[in-house]
Amino acid sequence: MPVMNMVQALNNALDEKLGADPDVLIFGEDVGYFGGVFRVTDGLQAKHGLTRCFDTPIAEGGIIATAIGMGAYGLRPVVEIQFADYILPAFDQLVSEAARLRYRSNGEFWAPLTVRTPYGGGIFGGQTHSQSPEAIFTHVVGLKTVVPSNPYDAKGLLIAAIEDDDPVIMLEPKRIYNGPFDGHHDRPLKTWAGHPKAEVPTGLYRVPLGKAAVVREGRAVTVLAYGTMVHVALAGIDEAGVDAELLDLRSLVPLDIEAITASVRKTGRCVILHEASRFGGFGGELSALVQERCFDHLKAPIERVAGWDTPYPHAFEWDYFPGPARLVTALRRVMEY
Amino acid sequence: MPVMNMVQALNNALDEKLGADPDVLIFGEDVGYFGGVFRVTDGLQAKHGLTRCFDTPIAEGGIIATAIGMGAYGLRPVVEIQFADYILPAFDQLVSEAARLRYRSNGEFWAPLTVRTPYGGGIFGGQTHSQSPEAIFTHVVGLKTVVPSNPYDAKGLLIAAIEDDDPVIMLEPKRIYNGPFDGHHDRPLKTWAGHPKAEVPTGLYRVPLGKAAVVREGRAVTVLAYGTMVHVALAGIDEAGVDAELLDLRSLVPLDIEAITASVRKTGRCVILHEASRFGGFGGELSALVQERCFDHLKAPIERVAGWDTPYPHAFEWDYFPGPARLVTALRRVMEY
Amino acid sequence: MNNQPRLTLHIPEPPARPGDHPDFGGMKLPKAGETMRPDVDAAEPTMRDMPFGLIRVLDDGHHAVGPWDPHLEADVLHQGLRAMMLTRAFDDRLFRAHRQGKTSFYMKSTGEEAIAVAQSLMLDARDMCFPTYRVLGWLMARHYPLLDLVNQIFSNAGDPLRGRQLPILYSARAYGFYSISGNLGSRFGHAVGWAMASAYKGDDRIALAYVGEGTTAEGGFHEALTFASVYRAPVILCVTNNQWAISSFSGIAGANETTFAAKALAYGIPGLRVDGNDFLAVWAATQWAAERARLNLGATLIELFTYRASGHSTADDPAKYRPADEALQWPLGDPIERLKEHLIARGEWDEERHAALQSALEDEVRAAVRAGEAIGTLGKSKPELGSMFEDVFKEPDWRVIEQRREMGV
Amino acid sequence: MNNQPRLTLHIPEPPARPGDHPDFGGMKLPKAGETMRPDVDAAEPTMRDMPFGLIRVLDDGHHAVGPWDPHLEADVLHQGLRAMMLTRAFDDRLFRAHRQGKTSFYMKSTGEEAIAVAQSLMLDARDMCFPTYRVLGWLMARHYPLLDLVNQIFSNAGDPLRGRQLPILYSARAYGFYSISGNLGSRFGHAVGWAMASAYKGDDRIALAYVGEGTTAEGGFHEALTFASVYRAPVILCVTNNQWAISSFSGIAGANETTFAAKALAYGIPGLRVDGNDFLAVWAATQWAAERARLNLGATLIELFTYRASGHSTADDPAKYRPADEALQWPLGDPIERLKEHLIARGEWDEERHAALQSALEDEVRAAVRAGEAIGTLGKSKPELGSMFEDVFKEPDWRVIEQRREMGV
Ligand SMILES: Cc1ncc(C[n+]2csc(CCOP(=O)(O)OP(=O)(O)O)c2C)c(N)n1
Ligand SMILES: Cc1ncc(C[n+]2csc(CCOP(=O)(O)OP(=O)(O)O)c2C)c(N)n1
Ligand SMILES: [Mg+2]
Ligand SMILES: [Mg+2]
Repeated sequence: MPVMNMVQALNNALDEKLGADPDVLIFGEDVGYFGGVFRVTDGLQAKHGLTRCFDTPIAEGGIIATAIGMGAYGLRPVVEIQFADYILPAFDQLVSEAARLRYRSNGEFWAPLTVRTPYGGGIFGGQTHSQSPEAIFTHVVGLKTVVPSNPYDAKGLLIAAIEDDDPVIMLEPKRIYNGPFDGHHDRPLKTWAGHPKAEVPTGLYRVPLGKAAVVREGRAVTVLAYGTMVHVALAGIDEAGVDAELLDLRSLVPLDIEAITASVRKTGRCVILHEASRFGGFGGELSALVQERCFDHLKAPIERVAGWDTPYPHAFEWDYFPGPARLVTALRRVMEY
Repeated sequence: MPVMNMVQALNNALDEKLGADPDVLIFGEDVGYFGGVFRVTDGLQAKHGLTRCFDTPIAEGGIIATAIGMGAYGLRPVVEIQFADYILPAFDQLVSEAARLRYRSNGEFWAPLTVRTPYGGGIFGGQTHSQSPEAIFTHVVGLKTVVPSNPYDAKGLLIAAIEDDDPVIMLEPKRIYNGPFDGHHDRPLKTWAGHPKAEVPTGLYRVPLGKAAVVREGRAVTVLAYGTMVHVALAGIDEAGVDAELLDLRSLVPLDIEAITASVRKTGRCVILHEASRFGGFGGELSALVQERCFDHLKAPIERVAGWDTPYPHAFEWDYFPGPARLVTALRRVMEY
Repeated sequence: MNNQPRLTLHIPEPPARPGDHPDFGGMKLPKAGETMRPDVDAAEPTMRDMPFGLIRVLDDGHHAVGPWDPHLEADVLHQGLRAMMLTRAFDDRLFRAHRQGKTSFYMKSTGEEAIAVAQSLMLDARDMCFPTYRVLGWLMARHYPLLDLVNQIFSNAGDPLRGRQLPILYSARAYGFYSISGNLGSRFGHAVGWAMASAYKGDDRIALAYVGEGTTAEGGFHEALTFASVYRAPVILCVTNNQWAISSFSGIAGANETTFAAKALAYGIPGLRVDGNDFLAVWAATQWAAERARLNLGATLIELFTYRASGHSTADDPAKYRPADEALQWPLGDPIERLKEHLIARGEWDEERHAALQSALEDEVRAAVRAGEAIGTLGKSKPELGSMFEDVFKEPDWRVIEQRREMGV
Repeated sequence: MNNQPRLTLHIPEPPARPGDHPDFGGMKLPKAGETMRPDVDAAEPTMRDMPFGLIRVLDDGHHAVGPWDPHLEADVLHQGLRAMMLTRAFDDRLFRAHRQGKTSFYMKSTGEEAIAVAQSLMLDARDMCFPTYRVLGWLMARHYPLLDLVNQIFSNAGDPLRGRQLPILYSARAYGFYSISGNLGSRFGHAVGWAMASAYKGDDRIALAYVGEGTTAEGGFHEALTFASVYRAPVILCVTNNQWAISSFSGIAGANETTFAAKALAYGIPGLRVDGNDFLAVWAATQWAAERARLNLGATLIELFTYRASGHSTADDPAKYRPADEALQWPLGDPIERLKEHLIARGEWDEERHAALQSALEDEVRAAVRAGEAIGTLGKSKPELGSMFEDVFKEPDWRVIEQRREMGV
């Protein structure tokens, strides 16, 4: 089976969807001839033609508006927002239009667009190339939000997102585009080679939206993570030496509430890990849900390990980033409670 | 002492700040000659002059951008966004600019603007004149968010917000502009007359940002609410017949974590009430914080009573709105746990 | 710098406020027939003065004159007149229904009926309109059932949108009418995307979109025009300049500095300025823009110069911010009156037939309102409660399933 | 409709890609001195052709000609030349520092130095610039300390922004230089607000703001211009058209349809199009716009026509999307060369002095970089760790206090 990094897996998903469905088209800043600043659309214009994968003006709101109109016509646009930090100018289009069109028109119109956008820190991108904005999307009724953590899921989730008839935001953890990253920034870089999830089948397959993956089974504590943090969680669990069960949520909306509930009911403990700032982050929702549904099973407080409530500072990237050490502390605290 | 409704109290705060500080100015859609669609700026242009309170083009992003630039110059702009639903086109300006200017410039520039905006449902405004967007602001580091529930607080919080050197969003619960509303939409309308918090002193006073108010003391369960929901909570507590302690948060960021923690440690139970959709709402953060800090004191799961995870439908306003009946159910469930 | 004046902040003000005498005398209005008509494939530099003219066909004697005369059959004019009159009759009746407590909200398009009606008739059934809340005429011209309108306004059990939307925020796909939302301007770019999709597919359908002059200030307006220009989208982008945006006069949107049609110059596309109260002029300009679009020549911006004769909505009292008789002073008259007089001048119409049509239309509206009332006014009848949990997504997820169960529906 | 052509979607493409021969022959360039200079208070309709000209002062023989010649003293030209050369020397050295792993990122302004340098020198110390990442020349012209720049780029203990920002996203209030952010265009409207504040206070300070031509597509660009026009803000709004936005040629931003200066026509303000590689032309146009602003005549849009001679940033390889030698073919030459030749033509400069200045500036830069390295390159030295929790708000709230405690700092 071909071995791919995440960029290649995403590219492959797009390539195959362009080939299979003439109603799929791709646009965004620098995605055309050049193939995107992260190379995810590399070669697609040359292979599929100018109108299938093209550059846009620098106007994120305009990109989403255009995609919604195309979706209303009957196409399945896949757009790239160059960095998730720059999706904010399109926030109104996503919330007031994409997410609400089906409901308000009683199903006459809908917006089957897919928005791909690299997110997260750990690449010395400073405040505006590092943010994790998932929480402002997960609160929006009518939007789906997914986050892959490996090449296999990246391809499968992207295909499922494109085929979905509702708007899907796919947050791509750019720190792990080229290799898994466990938070140990001072250790040598790893590539995806040899990782089981880097084996990416050719042909169309789907990772269903709304299904978490159990990355590691365990009985002592449940760790909930997504994106880059899945790899950080593995390292932290290992270093803490606890028999943790690790769930890779993959899809935040729809959320796999059954898998989460089942796991925490089994372990009685829960630690939530995300890179976004803690206050008002998606971890708050997860914590509330777990508490509501597993109250009698909880042996210790649910902990959240997350970015601090500051912007992402360039010099202090690794102090902001919630790495394995912070998770280890939380896991120990939870276990010793 | 003068008796005022919330509109008058807000108008009075603006009037007095315009009079006291030449660096305060007001602008927004229809706020000038006409005095605002909710009349909050009524008479201010006539009294203070054309440049102190004026109309703007319909461009919410432009309004906030202009205010940030004025703030950087040294003014204290107070802007109105006509409905909170229409603040979204300005979201990037609020998040990427207003909230981050001080941090990224190491304190060289800052954005002391105040954004007033009517929010919430219960006025048959349909999907786009009813939303409660607080959760997308509370997650943003660098933004303060306050919500008054009565005329006295409205004036005091607005003055404190204007004098604050950081950007403050003041969400004004439009359903209670003219009278307290407890969720019983089928009962006769009430005015503010006779309500103790409708006695609004003349002269400048402040309700500090970051301090909750204990609206009702109790020992059995803590209810956390803000805005219109404070009144709904009072009704629900009454109807449930429980000895609940009701906290009016008033300020979501900064949050009065001490008051919350002290109350729940005392009561051992907590119900959170907000009008916004539940999933990813501010209730999730509150629930997580309470659980983290009061775990050993909790006798029952923390409950959230909130809007459903649908848009706000015109015909089903009162089915969407989390009224006293839904709170009663939650309170009973919590007490019987 | 020191002997220079101090800076002052300029805040535009309208010429007249309540108590003042409205005076449009200073308004420079080209005569009917005066503004030239370029070929649809004329080079852009040759069309740069179009935004400063005013396309008018009907002259003071109610005759069609000049290069923009579309030479329409009387039949089309009769259709147009009827749809405009029906729009006004419906508006008046439903506005009163709000006053009677039958619904929560209403907005009229009084004085602006020629725009949507002419454009709806001019374009094809397969084209798509991206409307504002003030273009009911589009649906009237295409015979959308009045009862469906009434039911939507009452949010009752017959509401085609199942109670989801504020009154008049219709959606009518089969009538080429996209879903409206309360948010101003946020669908302008959808029209461009829709038109680009049509071009992408090698289709021949084109799109038309509206915004009010006040809404041209939104960033999305510019983004839509940028995309339309760059990709030469087959779309007609219309600015309905009715002089007012709630209480703000058009100068707050920049009208004192240039015309709205001139915004086209920023994108290198043609900008037509049209007498929006002249049915024939609106038709002709739309036809010109549609031909350009269908010939792959790209987008056109049209400013429709008109006047909002009523208040902004049922929530508004215009006497608070403009002279009460300003509408009557509007120099370009009333669109229904003008088309009627033109038909009379052509010998195709008379006062009696007009009066008869008027009362027939009022009957039609009354019957529809009665039928709607029989189903129920706001709150008296509702769509099935469980439906509020549908269509959040195509398939419900566990959240709405649980919540629906909690509601017991 | 049936015998009309099928629609097709138009996607603009640049004239040349890697492997092609770059050819600017088709570019219509007015001669130096050819474009007229209106009075600053000329009526707007008389200035509507300005956006289609090109303000040039230096002719092919390096002499200053025509109505826009600002007749500058040699002294000012020497200051300008020095600041431009310093900018380039600094850019080259720090770009290499990135290659050597000393920092995370860098962006050069090579080929565009005349713009920020001329405008910085032309405006007053009390005026405020709202910069992009490509206007280092502004700071160089005002003698901002090189070591502070280097420390910011290294995010080290000496960083004036205490490690908060990506390299080159400076803030320098005392030098009239507003805080930059990674977000494109989001400060354009701040400049308008700042200028309105100055007017509100009866001050005499004006603002100047930059965006790249690619960024003109953002909605915020339009909103800023709308506010500037409506309130006649004393602001100069500049579009640096360097032909490229990362890999996207200017046609993706609409350059094939009209000029960027023509966007001014949408707002009824003057739009000047200027040879951005001609120091004297940039100066003259800025002076004209500044005078208008200070006379309460409002805002001006200036398109600075130039070429991005380097890659977009250290993360970019322009050979992937444009001919490698395209920069060399740019018909308007190099701004440093042209000013140097002008000074030589005036008898105020020679090759030896130029070479000596060049090497003195390189020494200055080298010394600053060494001093910065002595403090520490990225990661080798940091501001005090606790400072990352400061300035979220003016006063910290319990969240950052607790989190700082958790970090033990
Ligand atoms: C994004 C947004 N901002 C503000 C409003 C509130 N609002 C509703 S209508 C209106 C005025 C619109 O004026 P104009 O565009 O001229 O259209 P007209 O009503 O004259 O047809 C305003 C400000 C809104 N609905 N959406
Ligand atoms: C809002 C936003 N969208 C996208 C980006 C990514 N980005 C950074 S620079 C750039 C190109 C800018 O081009 P232009 O405006 O022409 O300026 P230039 O780099 O040529 O000076 C893009 C797309 C960003 N920084 N901010
Ligand atoms: Mg209007
Ligand atoms: Mg550029």
